[in-house]
Amino acid sequence: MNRVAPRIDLFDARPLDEREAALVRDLRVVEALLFGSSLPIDAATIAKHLPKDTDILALMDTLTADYARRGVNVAKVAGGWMLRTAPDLAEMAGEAAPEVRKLSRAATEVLAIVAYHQPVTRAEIEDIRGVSTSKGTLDVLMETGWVRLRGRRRAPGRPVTYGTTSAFLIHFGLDAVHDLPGIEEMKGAGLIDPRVPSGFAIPLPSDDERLREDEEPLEPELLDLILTPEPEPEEGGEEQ
Amino acid sequence: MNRVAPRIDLFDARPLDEREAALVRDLRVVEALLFGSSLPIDAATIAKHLPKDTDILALMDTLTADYARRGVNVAKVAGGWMLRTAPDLAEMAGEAAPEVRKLSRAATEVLAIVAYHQPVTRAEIEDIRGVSTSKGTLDVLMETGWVRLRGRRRAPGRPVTYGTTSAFLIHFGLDAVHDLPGIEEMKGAGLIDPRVPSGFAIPLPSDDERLREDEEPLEPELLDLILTPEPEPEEGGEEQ
Amino acid sequence: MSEAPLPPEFAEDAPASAGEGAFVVDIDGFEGPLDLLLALARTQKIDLTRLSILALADQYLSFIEAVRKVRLELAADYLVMAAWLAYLKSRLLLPPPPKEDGPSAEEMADAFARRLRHLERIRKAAELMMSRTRMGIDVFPRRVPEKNETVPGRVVYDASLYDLLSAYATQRQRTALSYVTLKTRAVWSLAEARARLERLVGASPGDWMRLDSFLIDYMAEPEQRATALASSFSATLEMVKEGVLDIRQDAAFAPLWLRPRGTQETLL
Repeated sequence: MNRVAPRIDLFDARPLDEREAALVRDLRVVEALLFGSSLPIDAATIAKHLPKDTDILALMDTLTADYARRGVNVAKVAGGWMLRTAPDLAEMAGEAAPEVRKLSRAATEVLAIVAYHQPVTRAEIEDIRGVSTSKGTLDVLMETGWVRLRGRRRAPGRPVTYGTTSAFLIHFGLDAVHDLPGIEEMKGAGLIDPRVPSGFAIPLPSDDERLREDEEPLEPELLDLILTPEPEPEEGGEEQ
Repeated sequence: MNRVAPRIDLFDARPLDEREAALVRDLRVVEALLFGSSLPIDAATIAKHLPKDTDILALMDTLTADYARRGVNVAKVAGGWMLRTAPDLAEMAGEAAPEVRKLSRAATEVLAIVAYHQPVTRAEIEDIRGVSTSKGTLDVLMETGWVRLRGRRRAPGRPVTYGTTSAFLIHFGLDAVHDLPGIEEMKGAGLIDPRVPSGFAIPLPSDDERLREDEEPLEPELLDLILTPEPEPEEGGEEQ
Repeated sequence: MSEAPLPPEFAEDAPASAGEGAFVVDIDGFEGPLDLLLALARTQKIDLTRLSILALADQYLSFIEAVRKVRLELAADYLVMAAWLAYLKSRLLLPPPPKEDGPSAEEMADAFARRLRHLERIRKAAELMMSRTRMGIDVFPRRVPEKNETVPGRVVYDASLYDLLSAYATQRQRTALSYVTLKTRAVWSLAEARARLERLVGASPGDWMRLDSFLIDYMAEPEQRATALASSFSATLEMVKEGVLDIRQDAAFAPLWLRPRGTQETLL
């Protein structure tokens, strides 16, 4: 899982690369916006300052990942995103030390499923776990910044799909999600019983930014709801 | 014009490279410090939070360069460093900021005189402008927080001396008063030459907190010459 | 001083059409005599360092004269300056007095020119200052939350990769095992059993048949015999109750016999 090459400075756009230049331009705007506020800025406000059809979620994921190693981080909190001192430096910077909370077992399980099975809907998560997942669990995962809304599944009810973020990779020290151990490695590590039925498989995960064929983009209005992830219980939608 | 290789993300330290890891650690601390304040932080304060013998200036140069392309920049002002939004993003970043009062032409001129001639008395200001300065103008400048009373001149009537504040330096993005624009030119023009009958024996402006020892009484002969065309009542005003 | 003296009138400075009244307006726009002098000096259209003080003094005095024609009251500052310039002019034009005290007329003119230049420089400096990148106008500081301001979401979550993997492995195995059990527990439902019985009985010639012999033909796997037998027996009872089948057992634990009721000849 060691990195082969160091990451490139995100802001070092090649002057002739239009796509890179546009990304840098958008990132700079968001940086300045977040910097000037001590409160979270929501997606709608961010969208107002960017070209139409900007993929706010992807942009914020990029910025979050870029700041993840810094002394200041982008945090996804109720209502939007904000810059704040890295948790380990908060005290030094004169802030009250942040509360460190161990991720609950349920949340860890859901996170693992999102990681391996992404893009995954809430109904699919429940299917794999065999228990219903409380909305609170997904809210917490969104708050960690490790899970994001990807889009919608092209299926009855158009349920929202979840995936992991770059912050997830950074937190867990992964270079890419496909570095998550597969079934043989899990067996080797004693995490999975070697006598597990032959039909038992673990997917090879991918967190590709591009939507899959069976996914479609979120409606822009939904961006506002990003932090209250599910507009309604989606299994209901699934059954229709 | 094309770059050979893009810059490496500064914060992507190779885990085994001790020197890189130390740099990242120090940069993170400084970032958090600057981020936690809306005012500049000086080298002494920064040094307190870093290992002994850290080359603060080199570190700050590195951080400044890293932020130069971003939507938030590191600025060297008022003897310290602070984070502030990039100038090209003013329109967007200033949306929520309170409007800065526009100064009248007279107030702008008086402010410049205070800046370039500090410590300066009201009489000296009037002398330079050749017109009596309304008390309101100085009051407005005091209100902005850019001008302060320094003390009294060791001179007949012991007039009050004015000087600029660190808020002045921050507002105009100056590291120190000797960075004032055009100051070299003024020095070169000999306009602050003691032989010049404006009576300013001090070659350079200073906003040093400590009062100057060399605030001498003006030479009476020079005073006569200068004041001939001047509205008479000014010393009287100062004396009250 | 080598400049040709400018006309005493200010035709070029104040548009002729504006008339003398324009001077009144103009003087109200000046911030004192030095300001006015600088404006006049600009009409000499030369570098301030080569300024002709004599010409400037003339310009100033003419201007003040013009203003006084339409306006008796003029700020004292302007008049004091006029008096001083008139004095300076006379000193510059007359031969120096034999015993001169203090500075010469040239020195005075020089000092005066320097003063003007300095004010001009201060103004340029003020302009430069105002056009700098200014805090609160061009750039903005971080807005640091107040001490009592609560920062939302100040919670940090922690989990290790091991937590993640073991949570995944545990739950996947848990559900995987229950899935496997489900498969081995493949049972004959009542409906299934009845459907098969109906097909069998319908195809039979009407003789008594052993229930378990039917089943063995179909169910090779021994572990499924129990469920097959149980469901078929229940289905048989149901069909007997409906009058479709007859059922018979000769002794306890003896084989069960059954036949379609449609074969009436035994009863008749």
